[in-house]
Amino acid sequence: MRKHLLYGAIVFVVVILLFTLLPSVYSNEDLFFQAMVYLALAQGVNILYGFTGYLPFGYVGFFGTGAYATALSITLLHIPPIPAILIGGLASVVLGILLSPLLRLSGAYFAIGSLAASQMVYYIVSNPALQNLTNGPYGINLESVYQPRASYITMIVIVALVMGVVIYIRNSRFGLALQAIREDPVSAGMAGIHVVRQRAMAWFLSAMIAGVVGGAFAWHISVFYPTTVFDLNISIFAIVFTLFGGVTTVLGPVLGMFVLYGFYNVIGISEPQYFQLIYGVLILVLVLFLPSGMVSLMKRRGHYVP
Amino acid sequence: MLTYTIISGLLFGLFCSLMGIGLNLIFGVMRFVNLAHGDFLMLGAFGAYFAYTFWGLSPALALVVEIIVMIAIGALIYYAFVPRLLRSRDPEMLSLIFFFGISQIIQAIAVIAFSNNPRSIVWSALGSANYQVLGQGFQESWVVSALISAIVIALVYVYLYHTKIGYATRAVMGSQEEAASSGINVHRVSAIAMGIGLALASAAGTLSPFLLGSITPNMGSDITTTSFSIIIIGSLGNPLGTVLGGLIYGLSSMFMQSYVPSWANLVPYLLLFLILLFKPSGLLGKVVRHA
Amino acid sequence: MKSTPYRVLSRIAVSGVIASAMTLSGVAAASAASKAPAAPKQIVIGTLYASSGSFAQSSLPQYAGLKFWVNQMNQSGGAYVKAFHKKIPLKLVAYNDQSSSTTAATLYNQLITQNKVNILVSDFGSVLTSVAVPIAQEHKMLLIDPTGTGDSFFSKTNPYIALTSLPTSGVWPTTLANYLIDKHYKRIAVIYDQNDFDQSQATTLTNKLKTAHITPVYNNSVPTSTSNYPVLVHAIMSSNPDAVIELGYPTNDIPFLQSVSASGAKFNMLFTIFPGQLLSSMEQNVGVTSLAGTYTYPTPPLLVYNNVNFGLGMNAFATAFSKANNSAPNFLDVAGYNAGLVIQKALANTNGLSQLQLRQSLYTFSGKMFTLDGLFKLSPTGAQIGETLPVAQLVKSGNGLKVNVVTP
Amino acid sequence: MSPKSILVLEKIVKQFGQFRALDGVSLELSAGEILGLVGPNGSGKTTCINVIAGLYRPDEGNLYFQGSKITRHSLTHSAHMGINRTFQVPKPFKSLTVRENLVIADHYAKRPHPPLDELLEFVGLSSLADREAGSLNSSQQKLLDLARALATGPNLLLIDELAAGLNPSELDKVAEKVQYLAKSGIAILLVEHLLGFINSLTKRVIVMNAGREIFEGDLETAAKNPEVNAVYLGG
Repeated sequence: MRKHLLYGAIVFVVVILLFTLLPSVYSNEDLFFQAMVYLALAQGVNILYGFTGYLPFGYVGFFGTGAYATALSITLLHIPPIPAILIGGLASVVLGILLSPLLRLSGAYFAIGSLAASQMVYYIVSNPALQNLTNGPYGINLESVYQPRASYITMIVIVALVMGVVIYIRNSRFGLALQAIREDPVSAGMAGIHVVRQRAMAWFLSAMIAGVVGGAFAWHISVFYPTTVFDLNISIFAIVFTLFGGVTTVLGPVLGMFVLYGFYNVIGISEPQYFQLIYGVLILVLVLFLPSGMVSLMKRRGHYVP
Repeated sequence: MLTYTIISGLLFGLFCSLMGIGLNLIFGVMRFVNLAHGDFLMLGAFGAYFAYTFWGLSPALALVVEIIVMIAIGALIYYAFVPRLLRSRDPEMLSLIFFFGISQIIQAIAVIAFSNNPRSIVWSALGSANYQVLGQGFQESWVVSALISAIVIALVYVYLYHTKIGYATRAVMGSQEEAASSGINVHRVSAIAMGIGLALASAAGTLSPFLLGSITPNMGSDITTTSFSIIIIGSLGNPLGTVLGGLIYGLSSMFMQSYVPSWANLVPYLLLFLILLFKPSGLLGKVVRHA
Repeated sequence: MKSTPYRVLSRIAVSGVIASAMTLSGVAAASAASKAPAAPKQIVIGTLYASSGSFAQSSLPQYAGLKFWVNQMNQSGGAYVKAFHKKIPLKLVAYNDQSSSTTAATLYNQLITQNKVNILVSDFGSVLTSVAVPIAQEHKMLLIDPTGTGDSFFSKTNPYIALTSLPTSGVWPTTLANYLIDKHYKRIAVIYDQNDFDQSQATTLTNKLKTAHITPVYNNSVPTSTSNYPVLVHAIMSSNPDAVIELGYPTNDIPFLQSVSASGAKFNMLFTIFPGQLLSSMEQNVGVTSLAGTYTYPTPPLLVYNNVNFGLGMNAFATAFSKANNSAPNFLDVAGYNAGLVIQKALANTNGLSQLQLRQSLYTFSGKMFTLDGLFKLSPTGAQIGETLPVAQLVKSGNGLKVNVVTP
Repeated sequence: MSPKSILVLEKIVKQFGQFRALDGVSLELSAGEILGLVGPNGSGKTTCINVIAGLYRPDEGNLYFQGSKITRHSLTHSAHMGINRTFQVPKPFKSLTVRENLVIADHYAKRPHPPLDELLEFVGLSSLADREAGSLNSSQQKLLDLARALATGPNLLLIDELAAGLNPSELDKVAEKVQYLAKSGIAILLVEHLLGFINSLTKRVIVMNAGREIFEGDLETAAKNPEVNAVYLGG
């Protein structure tokens, strides 16, 4: 057990060091910021899908809610950015509580149900009827608090916390319990696990991560429209990165993000339609030949994957 | 205004039923959610567009050709990939991701081949007369589209209830194991169902320029979600329940447009969400879930 | 679990993969990098375009217009820069943001931090421009903004932006509103889409009408994704309007006009935005007969200014552009080219290549330069106020349509 | 209700739509006692276990465990009180290791029980402790189910078809284990098709048919009962 924790810690340290040091080697901080956003979101998806089996197509709903709650706390309540980001996380948890009946659905029903929920939040936030509150379709402008350095550091802290949480879950009884619930809720109940409670905790945790990440994103990008933060591609990227790397591990989403997002930046920028094509083909290959992601290559050889 | 809204809702609803029915057939037979449904519909739409623009073919004719081609393509996709998917540990989830991959590929190829510019077919391609129904004027394209939708749906009914392979299809929908044990070739039935499912999507596609406005390579994703709401409202796995789902969807969105247009887009998602929460089996469905 | 050397090695290999994947992504994105020395051999212009997604249809022509201008400059040996008293060749660096504003943010940053561009030009429209505004301000880069007309981009505290082509969207309906009032239209229907561009126009329009004591008989917003208009058109008809104003994107204008035409409804005045910008595409999709008689904001090339004092005139541009690109220019080609002309003039007047010098230079000819796109005039906040949008009626001429400016 | 009864069922009714799976079942069970539940398919044996374990809520009647009413308790709550079970089709956590399966139950049930290593030894899975549970064969998975149930420290154990698919020598071993558990004070309710197996364990059997008890006593007497015979011959 202790050794497993050590492997997790190595991944943690490498990731955090990379994001701390890379901007001084290569000054496009934004590239690394986006990478961190996707990494944290991928880990959020990992907690939910990897450990409980719920595939959240509408994960971006929490991201957008966090972004908006953070932005509105700053513009309307004049709260400084960092506490505002925490409010963003809380707002997503509140949304998670409102949407918790979704957890009664399984498989594809949940996936599509969460998608519908996120679209609903988007249409409500961007509706002109709420213009006085959300600024409706006009979007958000946070130029007055724009500090890319500070928001970058905040994002590193968030990634560190998220990685820490995932390492904890991966190595704790809580994580085992979640996997047990995913495998067989009845047996899990018989084993004394409060199925509904534990599942809800994973759901809220995952919602909070997306909310906080959304908040930091809002601060960093500072001018955005509802379409920017409720873009379904954000969910899809996070999900594909997670699946590609391999769920239920700390390393999987990290690998998935670095490889695919790296790949995206290599060919995606100049020839995106070819990228989308290759992306699609990669997904088919993954599903047909490597359904448990890249880490299964290591697992098959009998290695422990943190 | 009320009469107009109701009749438009019914006409639009018939089209919506056609839009969802293929997705539901595939779900019913294979328990797969075809996330590329909207993209096959988009291909159908572009097929009709090119047929009309280059050869002057009526969309109604394009529809017939596309149905035949798509049945073949669907069966091909089935035999190439699905047996392998079914052997995996979690076929339901993997199929979801698989069809997402297919959707990405289709969209990418469509952008490369067709470019991004929105296209549309002039409405007079389906007739330019103005029909009088209950003292209200409706453009012919809507009436004709609704009529074609109704005919195609009727054919689906005939297929399911009055042909031998249709009986087998319904048996597989009931239970794959029992169907297999009573000597039905489940793979063959499923492959045909896949073909018909995609064919129905492309059939709806040929009519979509008249009901959904201009067509683009990226139109598919929204359509998949909308179709999914339609079939859930009706009843998942019961293709004819889709007719009810389509009509309810069509009517409610037309009512929203008439009376509270600014919130019209919430309709499909709100309906989907409510039905999922309170009656996951759909309005016509029997309770299927226990735990 | 025993720790064998093999295990340790595999652990190291893992971190190696991570590190190399990360550097890979970085290096690749930097491939087009170049440094800008004090006496530059070339001037680097950076921009973004969208080859796919919802803005591709407008972004690609804008990019083509800018590219056309760059090629023209380089064919004549480069752009003249006053500070160095000589012509310097131009280099255009462009990335594809696929209509995603998050991708765009990273790429704007890439242009500034890695390509070290001298001049930053934003992508088409408000959504893709929005994320560039704070990034440009942070890096103290002047953002040349061809068509991002969001009101909120322009403020007294931010000197690093200049809108080259269109007025901010809130200003657009000024002439339209005056025209409606002059013509004594009392029953006016307004339907607009829920986005910054359309809603700010609707707000300005209804406010102006209010000062003339006109309340629209129908005034509703619809989601931007609306593609199905028969019932909406019917609802508008039942409010019995004389004038119908639809404010949307091309994907809204097309089905709206189709529905109006199919419903057989006749209004004294029917106004939409995009026939004036993308006429040939609208003709293809809606049909000449259905468009004839409707009103729009005409823009170049439909609108030809005869008092051009800088750059090519409309006819010369249309000929040269068609020759180079095998297609006739539309408004966004003109807007891209016009952004180039503004840059050209700014370089010709500047005392140095610093961003604030460039900005100062813009104001030396603001209000004096007349291009094929109209008068270039900046407000103190960098918003465009020279170009105004007249109102025109589309009238049939032969097999096609031409514009007949009704006001001013 | 006798004071030493650990489990009491009072006229339990469970209905699925029109179908009465349990139609007024009453029974009592004491600590250390083994009670066999037999009957043809669909007679309500498994439903009975599901109701006691808290998987189904009864529509009528009451359940008492150690003197307190547990009619509306959830699965988890019952597990925490000391009721546990195995399944006819084993349901271990397949992607977890054998040991992790027990660690979970140990951690979440929070009840006293023998050390996990002893439990593994007891069911004979010690050598497979670090294997994924999904890789075990079906009878090993059944034993794992049993070990997991024991790791929750139950006072009442509901065993659903443990013997199916075992060879005679394995049967003897399992019977020994069940007897050992009963001797340690655990009340055991045994659903079983193999009458010989039951007969070797207990003299107290309840025969069910169509959701009702039709006989209570030992198996030899049962064999002479005409109603029991009718059920078995007829079904």
